[in-house]
Amino acid sequence: MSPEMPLREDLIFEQSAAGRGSPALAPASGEAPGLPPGLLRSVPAALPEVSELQVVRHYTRLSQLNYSIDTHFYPLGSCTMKYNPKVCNRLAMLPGFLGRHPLAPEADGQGVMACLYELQAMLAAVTGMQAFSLTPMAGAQGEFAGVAMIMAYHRSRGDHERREIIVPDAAHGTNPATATMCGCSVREIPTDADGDIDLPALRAAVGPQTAGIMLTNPSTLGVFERRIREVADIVHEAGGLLYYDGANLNAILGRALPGAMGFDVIHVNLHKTFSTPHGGGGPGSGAVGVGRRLEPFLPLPIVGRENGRYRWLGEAERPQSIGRLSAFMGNTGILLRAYVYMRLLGAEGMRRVADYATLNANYLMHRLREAGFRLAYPARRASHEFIVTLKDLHRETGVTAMDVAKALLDRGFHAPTTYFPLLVPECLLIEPTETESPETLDAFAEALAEIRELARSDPEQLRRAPLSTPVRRLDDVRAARQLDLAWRPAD
Amino acid sequence: MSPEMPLREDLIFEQSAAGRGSPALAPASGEAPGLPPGLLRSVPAALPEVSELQVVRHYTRLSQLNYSIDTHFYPLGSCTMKYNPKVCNRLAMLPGFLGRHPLAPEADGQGVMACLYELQAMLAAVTGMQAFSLTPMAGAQGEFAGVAMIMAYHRSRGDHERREIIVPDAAHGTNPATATMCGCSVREIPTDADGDIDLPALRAAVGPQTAGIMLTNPSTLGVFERRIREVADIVHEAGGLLYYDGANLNAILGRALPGAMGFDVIHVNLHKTFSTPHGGGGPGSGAVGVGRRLEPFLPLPIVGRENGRYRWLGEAERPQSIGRLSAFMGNTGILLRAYVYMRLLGAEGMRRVADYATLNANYLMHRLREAGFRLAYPARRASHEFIVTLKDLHRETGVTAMDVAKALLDRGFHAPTTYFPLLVPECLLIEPTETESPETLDAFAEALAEIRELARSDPEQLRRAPLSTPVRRLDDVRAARQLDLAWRPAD
Amino acid sequence: MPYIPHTPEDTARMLAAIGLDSIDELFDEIPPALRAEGFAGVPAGIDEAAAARLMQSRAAQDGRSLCFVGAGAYDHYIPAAVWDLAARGEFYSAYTPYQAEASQGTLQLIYEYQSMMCALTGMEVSNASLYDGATAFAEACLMAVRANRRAGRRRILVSRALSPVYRRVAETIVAGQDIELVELPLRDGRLDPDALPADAAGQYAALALQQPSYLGTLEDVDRLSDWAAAQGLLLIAVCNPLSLAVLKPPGEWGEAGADIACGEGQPLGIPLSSGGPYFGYIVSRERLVRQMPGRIVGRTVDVDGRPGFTLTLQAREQHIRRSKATSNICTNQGLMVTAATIYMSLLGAEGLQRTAAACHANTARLAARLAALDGVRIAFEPFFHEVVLQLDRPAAAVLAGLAERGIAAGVDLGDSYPELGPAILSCATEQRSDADIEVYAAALAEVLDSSEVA
Amino acid sequence: MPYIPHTPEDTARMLAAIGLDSIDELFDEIPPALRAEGFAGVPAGIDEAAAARLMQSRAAQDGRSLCFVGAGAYDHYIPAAVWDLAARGEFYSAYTPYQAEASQGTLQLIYEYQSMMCALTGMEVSNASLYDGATAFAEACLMAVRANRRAGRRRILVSRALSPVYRRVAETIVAGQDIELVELPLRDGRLDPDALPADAAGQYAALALQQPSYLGTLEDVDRLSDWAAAQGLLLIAVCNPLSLAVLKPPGEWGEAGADIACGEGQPLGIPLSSGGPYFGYIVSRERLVRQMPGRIVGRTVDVDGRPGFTLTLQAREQHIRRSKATSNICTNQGLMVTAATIYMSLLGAEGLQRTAAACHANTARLAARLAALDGVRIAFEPFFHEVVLQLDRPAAAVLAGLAERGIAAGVDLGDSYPELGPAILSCATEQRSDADIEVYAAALAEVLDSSEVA
Ligand SMILES: Cc1ncc(COP(=O)(O)O)c(C=O)c1O
Ligand SMILES: Cc1ncc(COP(=O)(O)O)c(C=O)c1O
Repeated sequence: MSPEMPLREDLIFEQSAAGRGSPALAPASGEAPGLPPGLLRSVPAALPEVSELQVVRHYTRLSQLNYSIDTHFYPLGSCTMKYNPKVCNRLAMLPGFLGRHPLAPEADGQGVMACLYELQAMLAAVTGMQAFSLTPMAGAQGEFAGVAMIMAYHRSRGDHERREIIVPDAAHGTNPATATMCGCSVREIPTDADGDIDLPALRAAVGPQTAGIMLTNPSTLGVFERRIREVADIVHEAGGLLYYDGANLNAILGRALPGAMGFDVIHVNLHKTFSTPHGGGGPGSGAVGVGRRLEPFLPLPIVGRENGRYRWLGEAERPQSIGRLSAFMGNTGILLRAYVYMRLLGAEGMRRVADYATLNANYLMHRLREAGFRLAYPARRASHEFIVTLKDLHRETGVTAMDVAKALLDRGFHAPTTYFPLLVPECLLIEPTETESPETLDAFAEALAEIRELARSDPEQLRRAPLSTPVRRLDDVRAARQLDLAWRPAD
Repeated sequence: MSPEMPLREDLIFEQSAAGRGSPALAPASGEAPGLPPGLLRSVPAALPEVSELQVVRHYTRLSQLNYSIDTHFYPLGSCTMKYNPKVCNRLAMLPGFLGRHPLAPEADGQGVMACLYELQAMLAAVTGMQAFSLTPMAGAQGEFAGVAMIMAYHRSRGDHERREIIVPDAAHGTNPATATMCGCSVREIPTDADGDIDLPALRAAVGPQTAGIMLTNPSTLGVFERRIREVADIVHEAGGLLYYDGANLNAILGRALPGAMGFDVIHVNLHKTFSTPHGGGGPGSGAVGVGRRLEPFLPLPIVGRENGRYRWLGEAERPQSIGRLSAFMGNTGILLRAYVYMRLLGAEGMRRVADYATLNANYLMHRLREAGFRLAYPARRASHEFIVTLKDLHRETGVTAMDVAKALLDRGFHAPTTYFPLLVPECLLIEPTETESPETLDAFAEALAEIRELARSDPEQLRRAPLSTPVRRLDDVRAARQLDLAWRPAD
Repeated sequence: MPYIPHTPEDTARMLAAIGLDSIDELFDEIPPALRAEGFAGVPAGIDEAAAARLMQSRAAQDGRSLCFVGAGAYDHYIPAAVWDLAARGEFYSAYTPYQAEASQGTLQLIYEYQSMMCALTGMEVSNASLYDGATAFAEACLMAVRANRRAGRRRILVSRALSPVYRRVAETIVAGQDIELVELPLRDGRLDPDALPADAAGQYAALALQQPSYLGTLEDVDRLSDWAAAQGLLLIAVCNPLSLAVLKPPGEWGEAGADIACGEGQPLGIPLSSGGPYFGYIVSRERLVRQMPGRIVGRTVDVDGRPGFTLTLQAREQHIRRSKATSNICTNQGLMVTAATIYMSLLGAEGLQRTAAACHANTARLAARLAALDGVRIAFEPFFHEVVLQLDRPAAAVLAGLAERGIAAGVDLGDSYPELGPAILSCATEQRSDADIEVYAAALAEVLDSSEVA
Repeated sequence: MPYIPHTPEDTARMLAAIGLDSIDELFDEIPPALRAEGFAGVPAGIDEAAAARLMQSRAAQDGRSLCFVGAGAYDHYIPAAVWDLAARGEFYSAYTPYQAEASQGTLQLIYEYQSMMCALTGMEVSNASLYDGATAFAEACLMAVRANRRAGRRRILVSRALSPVYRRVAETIVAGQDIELVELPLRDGRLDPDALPADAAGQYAALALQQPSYLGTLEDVDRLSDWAAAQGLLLIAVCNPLSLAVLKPPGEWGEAGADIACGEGQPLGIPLSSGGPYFGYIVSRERLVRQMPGRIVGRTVDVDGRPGFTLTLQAREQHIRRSKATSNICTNQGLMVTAATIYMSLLGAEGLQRTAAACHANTARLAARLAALDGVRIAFEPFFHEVVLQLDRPAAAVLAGLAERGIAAGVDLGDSYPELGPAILSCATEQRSDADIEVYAAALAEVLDSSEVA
């Protein structure tokens, strides 16, 4: 849009007029007799008073300010921003599913329970685990469930001293944060120059205090941990268990089973590998799978089947469970989307996911290497993602990974993940996913190459990017210092 | 967006790659044995071969290039671009309605038929007519039905010489075009300086050749035809009938009934007054209503009711009908949307439509008059719309109505109707509708005032408008001369 | 107030600005005798939740039967992405793209649609849609007559295998202009070549055929096309666009191809929706483009030389040419075209071909299964995806019996084709499974066995 | 290949560019022993139409009963515009708004959401959502303990009228950190004021209340709030946000107001959806903002001085602070917040108030109607929009009898509140008509009369 017409939209509050509103949307009467007056609200809440058209126009326009999969290439590393098939959404929102109260009789939910039961089994099959619980509502809650199960297992064996969780230095922030939430201490271990775990350091780290280790494989460095069986042996021999952070499962779906690698427990981000939408921040699902040892500890509820009827298994059937993680059973609607996705792809289609996610990543890595970019792990195959480090470019030109990210926005691409993993300086973690065409990858590589040229010829221009977005670079320091977290009516 | 990143989207064909495509969307096999080889296609049609993500991204982006009610104020005169409630769409697309074949047994369509039956009755009530047929698929087809009924009526009385249709010079183009399609000749009559029909001219025009007259009231000049009863008497006395073009019904809903004005037949644009969406050009519905005289001639089918069951009335029940206008029964889904809209508003809500459509138009007219704009009919009340003429401005500055329209696009407003009606030079026909807030009207008036200032200070800038749209002014002459109407594969 | 944003203060402020005391005064130019207050016969408004309950209860009564009806509208699967995209507010709530710069989304989409229809039919130009298949046929007839204006030919030869309702609609529409449709008889469910008038040249404007025909049969289009060309008649082809993924496109019929093709666009991603909205398509040879009715989008460039799209050849249209326009059509079926364009993009030629082939195969299976019953025979072969089944007793009663068993089995051909005796037209699209076919067959067997039907 | 755009030529070209012969080679770093080929136990893929048939048949089995269940999730009407907008691809398929310039839509919406939640609860800061009401309560407990870190207080007083499942979930989540929830007993379905520990000061981090309580009753929030303040305890309020359109917001309880409020956002436009996704909200006083878990959006300016929105205070979060973060939460329930924000905008304070009041009135009508039956009594009054009905025979059997009659009548309180004897918790939202209530009453009368239940 033109400079005169910034793509800016007033707050919905600023469009409000007292007495406006959409009366067709609520029951006619507002009487609530019989409630004690002292407990009632005295002044109506300062919500906007706007017409339905104003609401539609406002949120339609706001939506247009976003980059999204449906509008842009979105190679955000570690996030698996692949296409979310529309049909999954449509079928998960069929009235029978959507209108059902979670505490309605089980006879009234056999349809949804059949889907969930089969989903449990399919997830076990694609991960090589024994049993699944679908209740965790995101990856981090899956991690919580996993570590809590590890702790419950040790406790059940009287092993109360195991309260330390090992994580690689490259681990996602949720891993250490989860360990803390579970009451564990965290020990970080280093990664070697090729991105593999430093085995001597691991050997030195394990001991009677070791509860377990949390790993992703391929790791957040975008490479496959080649000595995973040795890692497993070291940890198991020390009496610890292995947790698999399934955020990167897209890389190996059908090519390798975490269960076979020696993992005892895994969470799967259905909103990544199984393509449920990210929704601008959620909801997701972090279903957890376990080997036989941990099965008694799975979080509840779980769908069981008896005589052709499905039913919820709860505390009575699973007295050793770590308990419940949600008021009902987690993000059912998301589970249904993942279920439909898995049925559409089937075994064959799912195997192709890893194949083409990996092909796309390696191809794009190759293109960028050719264009002169420096790779963080040049000797390694990319998994479904890979890391470019702009350390040299930064030294030479002062241009940062942030500058490059913003310049990509101006060129119609969402930026890759920046500054994660923390151990690679000025990094871009790039994950194209299997649903993007080679043409898109080529265009993205060309944009990055052009930006790299510009960094040398006119770095100032990059520091001013982005220019074409609804706002330009924002003052984060001011945001944190002069907190403005909510609109308030003028007095 | 920035100048480097024009809001441009390649043709879907240009994104195609042979062998791509979405196999999940079609049955697995393509065998069609048993069809004579000589009748088969030899080369597949050159349709795009793209992935579902490409399709989603392409059409999502294309959609964002549009101005629409859901994103912009759209004061397109004569078009009644009011808010289309989302719920009407939702409820018209319930599976029972959507999945039903039109020739399925009537017992399987009692739900939809109940709605249509009630819609026929409600439309009769709000227009003051006797009976309705819902089958015409847009206003122009409603006009066709109306004039065809007028002709059938004269024919049924042996009155074969009446083949002339009178239209005011301000009439919408569909009126004369319709008369021609019905085999009539067209006689235009002038409008007086106040926008009313020139009665002496009308008296002079009528005669034994007069089949009827087609009028809108309020007229396309945005004013109410005050002597409508005299018009009716003149035409009726001459043996002709009166056709009411209901495109402007929004202006008088609940305030005056066309039936009471003396009209014999009317079409109603459900996609205007009854708020069904315009869909970027359609579909609409041009339901036709008649007085008792014309009832036998209504187009088919019509919903009847007997012993609590609904059924289709056809040729057997209505042997004098002008016949059928569609393969089934017209735009049923649009009719359902209008039905829901009418039920939501009810009698009281519908009356308010004209009240606030008229208030908005008169208020905006007042604001523009204050801002120095010249009105085409300054002595008159606005109906739901009004005309500004830029004749003076054009003379002074060279700026045209077209320039002003384009400058409005740059300011985030869709343009009013320009150069219609043809008899007002450099005109803008402005229809705000009742669903817009006064704040929006104020902002629009200010934008127009600013443009007017600019016309005096820097007319060149206006001639360059629009600058902020995905494309700038297009070469219409080239479009018509060097016809490029379809993409073709390169040989 | 529903959908009206004005607060009492707004209303007061606005009236004050205009200088009025009340809204009533806004209507003071309406003669008092004509002023009305409200409506008898319109119920009070209801809230959205009540409307939802009402419509849900209505919809629950409808569309429950198993569908084997075709006859111009077909039960195809529509991928979820089609309507998710078509229903986006920016498409849904826009007007006809008069302001090209503010409507490039709609305009480019229509250009793509036109391109796809040309590719599918083998023709050069397409408009942006007409109301439905029947009115598209009527417009094609008018177009053919206009193209023959100088020759003054106002009669059109029409195959009796062309949809009876299309013929009826066309008659309604062309009647006022003294145009006559002359029916050509059939043999074996197809146009009888021996009945083609020897003296057609100079007498008729066009020959109109449907392929596949209304009866599901396949005309010898090459031969008929060549005959029309030899007689100097235009050829109007009425085609199911989905079938053209498998069948020879009208642009390639015979030596010269058809001149105009048209038909019902519903099979391309439009829900059955109890009868509409659907859309009519019409395509033609480039030389006929100035006779084309309706809107047409062209690609051109803007002042900066960038490609862009705009409505073009508007001098054909009512808003410019008024009583001399090619048609009175104004609003067309834009949103349906949006859906169809997305549908064709998603399926591509291969997806359409597989869908069409599956319909053919399913109908063949259905026909074979039903013909195995006593009292049922297949009237004509080959057929595309509809089949005429002749029965040994009254069709209406059989259909009623099937309807009671939850099956919409087809259309009774008795009124339109009495010469066939008791006969129905059935169709099994790609949506009908073998189990569905078995349900139909079992129910039909039961009906035929029962005493319900003589 | 489903959703994979690569043609065979693409694949070949890409492999050639990388210098490989096959896709298999891409995986050559995986030790051979670990390589798998395909999956046992996963069926073959199906096409979209087959998936639609499958899911339609599954959905047809579900959700047919008439809903009088509440207990934390409520059957409210959701205006059509809510999900039409929330499901737009640009909201639906975006990630967490890390790149602020490319995510202003989501960011501004979250800011508006935070503002609305503050307005509704009378608090100053809100986060951008948590998983659900139960986890929000758990996070509130953790937050209260963190705020008391220096005092070392790790015990929280919790009313027995606070949802039993919330308490269970919170216990699961806080257990590892050695935090203890100490239950306070009830009298007349509300917290027993005489049972408040006299020596709470210095012993406990917080007092947690639910208003309206799980049992539908109303706590004396002013008095309890003042007590907590006097003891130096933080007050955690668990509230149904819809009820706050009618009830006193926690920010105004007593002299000082609550310190943290949280709860289930589902009543604000989120479908029941067999249990989720819903969302948890959490709001607090500004002084506690650095203890807040999860994402927070702030308003700031860009380099040109224009207002814009960005994630802020990220130093609380796991991706920055890692093991010292306020919570491990990363992905939250963003899309649900989108829907809730749109819902609140559409209804406004008045619409919410009317909806809440209608729920109360309907439940009062339901309770009165049912209590007229022999063997049914209302346990506690007043109630908001849920009521405890005590029965004279086993609740499970009564509920089963009602379920057979198509009524989801409520929750059996036996497990959680055995002290009540046979009792169920029922709810009639604004969606339940008088006729629905009559259906429930008639069915209950029938069940109580029948021999099905002892
Ligand atoms: C490697 C890794 N682990 C864990 C998570 C946490 O998953 P969630 O955001 O679903 O809680 C993420 C998400 O970004 C991740 O990338
Ligand atoms: C005054 C008038 N009459 C008739 C019509 C034709 O209606 P439709 O476009 O539905 O065919 C219009 C549409 O713009 C109109 O404004």
